[in-house]
Amino acid sequence: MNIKEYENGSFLKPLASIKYLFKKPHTLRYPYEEKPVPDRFRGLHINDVDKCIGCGNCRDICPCAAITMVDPSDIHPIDKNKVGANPVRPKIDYGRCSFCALCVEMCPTGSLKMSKDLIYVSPDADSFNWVPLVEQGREEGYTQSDEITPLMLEAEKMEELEPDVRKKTFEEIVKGFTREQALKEAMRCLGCGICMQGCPAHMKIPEYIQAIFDEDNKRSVKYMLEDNVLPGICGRICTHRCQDACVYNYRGEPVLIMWLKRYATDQLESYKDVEIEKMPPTGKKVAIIGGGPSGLSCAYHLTTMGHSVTIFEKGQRAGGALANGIPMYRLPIYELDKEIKHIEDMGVEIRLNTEVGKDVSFEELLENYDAVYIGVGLSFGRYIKLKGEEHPDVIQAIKFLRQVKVEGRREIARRVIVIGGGNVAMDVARTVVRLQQMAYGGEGTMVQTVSLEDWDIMPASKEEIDGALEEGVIFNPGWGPNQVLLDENGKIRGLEVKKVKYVFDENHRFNPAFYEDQKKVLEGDYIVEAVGQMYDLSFIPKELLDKLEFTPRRKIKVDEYGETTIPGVFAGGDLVETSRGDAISAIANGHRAAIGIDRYLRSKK
Amino acid sequence: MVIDKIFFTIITPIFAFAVGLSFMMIKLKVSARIERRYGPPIIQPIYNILKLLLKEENISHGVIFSLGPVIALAGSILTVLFIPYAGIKLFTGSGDLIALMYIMVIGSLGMALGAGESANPNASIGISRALTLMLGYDLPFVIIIISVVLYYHTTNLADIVAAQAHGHWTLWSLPLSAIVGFVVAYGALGEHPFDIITAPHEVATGPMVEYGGKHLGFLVINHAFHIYIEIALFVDLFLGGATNVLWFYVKMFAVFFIMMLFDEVYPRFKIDDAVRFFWKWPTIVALISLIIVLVK
Amino acid sequence: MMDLVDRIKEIEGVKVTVQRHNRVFVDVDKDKVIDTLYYMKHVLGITQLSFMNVVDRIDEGKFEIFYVLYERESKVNVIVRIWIDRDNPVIETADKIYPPAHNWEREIAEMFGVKVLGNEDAGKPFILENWKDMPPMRKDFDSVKYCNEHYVFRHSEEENE
Amino acid sequence: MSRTYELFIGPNHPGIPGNFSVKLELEGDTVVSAKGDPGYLHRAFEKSMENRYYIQNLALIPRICVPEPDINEAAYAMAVEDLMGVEIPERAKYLRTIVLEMARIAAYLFWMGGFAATLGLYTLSQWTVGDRDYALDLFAELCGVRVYHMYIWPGGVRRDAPPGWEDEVLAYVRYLRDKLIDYDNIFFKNVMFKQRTRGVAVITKEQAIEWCATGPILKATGVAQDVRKDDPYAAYEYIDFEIPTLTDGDSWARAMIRRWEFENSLNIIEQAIKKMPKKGPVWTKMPNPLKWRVPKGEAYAKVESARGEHGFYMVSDGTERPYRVAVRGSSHTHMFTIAERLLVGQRLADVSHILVSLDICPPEFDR
Amino acid sequence: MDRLTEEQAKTIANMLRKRSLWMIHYCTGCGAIELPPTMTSRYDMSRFGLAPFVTPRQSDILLVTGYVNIKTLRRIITVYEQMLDPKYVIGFGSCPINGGVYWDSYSVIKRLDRYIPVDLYIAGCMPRPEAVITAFRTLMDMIDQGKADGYKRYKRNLAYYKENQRKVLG
Repeated sequence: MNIKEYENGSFLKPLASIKYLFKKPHTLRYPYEEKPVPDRFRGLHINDVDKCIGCGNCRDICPCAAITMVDPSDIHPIDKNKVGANPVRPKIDYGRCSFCALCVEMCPTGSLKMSKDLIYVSPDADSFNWVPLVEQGREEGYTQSDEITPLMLEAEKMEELEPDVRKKTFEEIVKGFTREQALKEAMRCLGCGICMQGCPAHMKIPEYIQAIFDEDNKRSVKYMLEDNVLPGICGRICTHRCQDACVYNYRGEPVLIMWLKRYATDQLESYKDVEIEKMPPTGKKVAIIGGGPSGLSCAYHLTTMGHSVTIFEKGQRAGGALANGIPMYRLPIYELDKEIKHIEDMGVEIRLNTEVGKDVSFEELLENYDAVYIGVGLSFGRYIKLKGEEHPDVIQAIKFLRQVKVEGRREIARRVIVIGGGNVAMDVARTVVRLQQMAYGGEGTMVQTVSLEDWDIMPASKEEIDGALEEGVIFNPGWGPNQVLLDENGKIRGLEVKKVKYVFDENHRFNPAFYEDQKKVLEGDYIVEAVGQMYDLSFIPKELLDKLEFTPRRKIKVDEYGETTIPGVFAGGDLVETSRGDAISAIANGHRAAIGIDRYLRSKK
Repeated sequence: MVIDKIFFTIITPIFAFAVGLSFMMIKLKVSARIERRYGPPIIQPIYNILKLLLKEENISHGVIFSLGPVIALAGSILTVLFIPYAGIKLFTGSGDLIALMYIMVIGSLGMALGAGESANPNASIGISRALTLMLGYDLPFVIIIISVVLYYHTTNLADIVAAQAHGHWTLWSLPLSAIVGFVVAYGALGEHPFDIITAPHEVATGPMVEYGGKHLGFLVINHAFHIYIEIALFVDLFLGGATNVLWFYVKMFAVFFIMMLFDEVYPRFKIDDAVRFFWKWPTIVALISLIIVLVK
Repeated sequence: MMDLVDRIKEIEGVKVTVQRHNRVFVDVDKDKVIDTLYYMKHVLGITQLSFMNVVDRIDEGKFEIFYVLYERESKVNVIVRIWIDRDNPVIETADKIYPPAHNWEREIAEMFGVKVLGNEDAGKPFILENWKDMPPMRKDFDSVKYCNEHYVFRHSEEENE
Repeated sequence: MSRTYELFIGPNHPGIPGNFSVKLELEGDTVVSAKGDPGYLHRAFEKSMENRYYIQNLALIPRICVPEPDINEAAYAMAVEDLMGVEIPERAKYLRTIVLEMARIAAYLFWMGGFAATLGLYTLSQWTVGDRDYALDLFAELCGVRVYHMYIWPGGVRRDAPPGWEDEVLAYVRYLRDKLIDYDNIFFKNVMFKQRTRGVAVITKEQAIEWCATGPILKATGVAQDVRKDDPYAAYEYIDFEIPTLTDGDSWARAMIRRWEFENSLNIIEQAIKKMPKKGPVWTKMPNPLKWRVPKGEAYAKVESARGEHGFYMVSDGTERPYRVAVRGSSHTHMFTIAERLLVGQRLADVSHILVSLDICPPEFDR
Repeated sequence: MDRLTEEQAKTIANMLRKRSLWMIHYCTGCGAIELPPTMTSRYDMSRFGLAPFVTPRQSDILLVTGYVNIKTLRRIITVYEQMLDPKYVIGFGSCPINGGVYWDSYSVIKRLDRYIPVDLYIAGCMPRPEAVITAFRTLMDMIDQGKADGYKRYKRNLAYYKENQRKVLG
């Protein structure tokens, strides 16, 4: 710019502007002319309420407190029973909204968007507050982007032992989070609490993750212990339905809640410093049969409620399947000891090597105690009634695992077939891999599994299947065992299997059918059956057993609080319908039963 | 003859108002175009005036305050009657040009009275500016009136118009005076750069600051008369008046159109700059013109 | 730039922290701040006071007052900080050294209730009008509570005209 | 024998830039004393910010200064980045530069309109404010909103530019260059403009330094101080531009500096678009907004606004919410230190254009 | 002339009023930033007979552009009371409805309609010029139908408004 030109004003130059008198104005004659609204326009909201899960992240992030979560049923019916969703939807107050679109960025499902429409005038100030719907017919504007999103969609990578290393040892595979990893992972949590719906025990997940983030592990464990007496164990072997419910699943990887739980408990040598509220003693006594997770849970919570509790455990170690079944590489025994120690510290008496029905009778318990809780679990392996099953080299998974974990069995055949596709089958297969590595260095060994279910419906968790595959387990999904083949010496030669037509019939019931003409033979010397377990209630006298009612699926019938049809007798764990066969649901219904027993005892006076 | 007089006394202000209003309308459109927009509907001023007159409430700061716009309007109407147009002469006689100069001040004084009553400093400043500005442009105005009067040897406006018949316009005979006359009329009209009186950014519309509703309506009507007076006087003095209404209108429009263009492109003067301006070039030129007349 | 920092360090009783290449924090005793500012302007030639305000360190029971200065030659922001007692917040005016301080002091006097000696305008209403509560920018003033007491929100079930 | 009287200019007065008031004491129409009366736009931003998450403040900060919101976003983001030690991607730097310069252009267009209007030339206001609208449309295309963009956020920018956006910006720059000739003709080269502003409200170099002026006011007195050069942020260090200076220090010089800066901004935008990497990330990943903790510490971030130095002083105590955010608007000094002194002795007619020539932006000091 | 009933006179008056709405140029808040584009050449609201005016006495519409803090509220009430009947108020954006982004700010009032009657609200922060024009057109329709009667409400419920004003202004 040459400043000289401007120093002397001109009289005539301004008159040049008169040229615009003869030019077309650039006025946009709204509303007769309109200009296109840009694609990213941030206008009034649109919400796909069917997709929305009511997690409330939009409400939490809103800088203007413009969003309230309301039940939209009167204007748009929603599925209120949907798991992993709250039956509420955002209602937006346009007397507050600043159109920053942070709610859109933070929406985990992507249901909330902004429209291109920002024209709303009304003389009624109260009308500026509504639940945005798709039906309102606004055109989509600003949406979230996958590249730039404030949500941390990727989870921390958990460090694990390499397959080649881990398959040679029973050392724990997962190393656990470091402090930095845990803090970063805890940071990811949005605190919406949808995960609590997934957890059978309804643990206070957002709170304990927040405590981890605050680096207050004691507070974190305190929150865990309120609903789950074995947090350290659940931090290792849980089926983590919470993670399946996590809202991050819609757009990325879930928060690794399980590993965070493990991290928090690992930081504490013991739980004795954790502040736990304990109610004054009531003088009531409760007997608990079975020291498995549900029994421990029930006992612990009853103790905190002020009752004195005795656990009768027939084994030499409390913990049930945790102590006997789950392999060391998943759950080290010291971890279990730590938690059981804590339960004992709280005042629970555990009588080991005491089998009800043998060392002490069931009637005695009913007499001496104010309430009895049955949590014996499914301690016997199920047979599939296979031809040749009675051969000594065919073994039940539960027995096999106990032999390895408790009795220290180390000998194993070179070629092993595992029947089953569940988590137990995976445990067996991977245990076998380790034993074979130890015994033979992995030379000429083979582990095969055979399961009715194909890949897509295999009941084992994905992590387990992947772990097994990495360790070299061969899978035969979609085949059903037909008969055990023996060689001339009477040794097992292999297993004849046939192709599965379908596993579930049209009524979605378990009713497998096979192609009888498609058969093959799996070679092997040793067969482990991992096809399910069953319970043993033989300790209950006949006349009482008759009073006990069962459900159609042969589980003990209990009410909401775990009370059976016999007054004062409660049941939980895998014996009841609410169990899903994992530790956490056993812990959960143990807790429920504890509440039920407490109510029962207090009402009895 | 008397009936004629009465008839024209009634019709003249209406004509003047219509002309002023039409100029206001055209100005809205022209300025909008230069500002690169479409502008309001052409009859917007009518809506404005009627709306103002229909305002339900009227706040008054006393009788004088209310009287101000009335006096201003009355003064303007009276002035209109003194200006011959299209061959119609109402109150003409010897010395009417001098009388006219006095009457024209009434409008401003009326405003001054009313605005003074409103006790708003903005209004007082606006009025003092109005009077100062008047002082500014009156000096060259008086000089050119003297030149014209001396040139035509009459103080009768109608005679001056008559003397310019057949294209002997004062514009040709006294071009310097005509130019000064244009500047003075422009300044008196209060368009940019001479809109010092009402300057919204300085004194918040000055004298009108406290006026609203019907009062403001009167002032808007007064503005229409004002436009007519200044331009009609210029046309009569320098462009030879006209023999019919249409021709008179066309001449007025030509003058006004040039004024509109200037209005759009210049910022506003400061009051002392404006007075200095009027007392400098227009006065010098007017004096030269007067000397030329005297020498002739 | 290091030259300037070295010269600041020569001032008695200051603690200098170089945060970035051009942000220097200088902690000064509250009694010495006027002398320090005077020295900075007239000896070191730091002519510009960009900013001045208060941080309410409620946990320590102090007000931190900072003066953001700018040195044009070496392009360094020198931030002088003093800590004064929160219960008896008094500072001395710096407007004789830096004229803009005058009005920043008015603001902090109003928003934090800091007394400014030598500034006759400080303490008169500046931004607020008819304010009767405690100085609003103090940490213990709860804005949300104040709103709930003094204003009515929509959709909170109440009388309508 | 002198009689003085008081006159309030504002808050409801067209001669005042925004909702703000100046109490004038006049003698005749000469100003005897002028006192600013702020607070009409006080919204307690600094208080509200302490109650919100770092990311939630994104909604508040652009509203501190209305005509040019992006400087607040940039300064806030820079303060947070400073505390966290985050480096932003190359492309984001350029995008920030373009957005900041676009905002500057918009602010100057708005200012030109306002300045011309205070001098009584409404035609230029109509033109410039109308032309500014195209800039707002470009912003809407980039980030979805015309005025409060919330585009620059800690770590970079919120979205990459949509395809073809750069070309539209370039076309707009060309359009403005064309229109600038008209602005010059009608206003900057207008004899009346010169008449009204030359020699009015002169600030000498010494005064400007003593009164701690920044931005165009300081440049108009001959001091080449500009945050973009002195403490380069965004991509300014890669861009070649000059700081305009004039030595007159009057209202005219300040106006001409702004006009000059306007042309500079057009050049900077063109350069930035040319030099900007065509692809690449535009954001460094930041933590989950609800648990976003910024390390303990203090930071002072400053940017060059259309009015001068705009700074954010941020104190973090290591939690999710800032402990204290203090905003330095350049208008605070310009109004209460400079304008109050400068208006004394001026004519009433000049008051509003002097205020606008200092570019007083009330929301900046009311906050 | 006496044939013209009061009803018809009102209709004509309303028709004229809606065609000539003068707004007071008082930028009470940040909403004022979207008004200039509406007023000037790009959107040119004078097409509808709207024009900015400088003093309350001359104006018909009061635009409350965004948040209102207590200090401004006092002036808004003064300005509103100075305006001549019939007068209309439009609240711009979120803030006059329920506090907007300043919901937790001690100096910003949350509901404008407690202090002066508001005829129309516009959603948005900021409302686009399109929305502003739509609002003006809506207001015109309301005037036409005689629905924009805020000034009557103010007179009717003066005690209510005065009480609220006194409470907050002290």
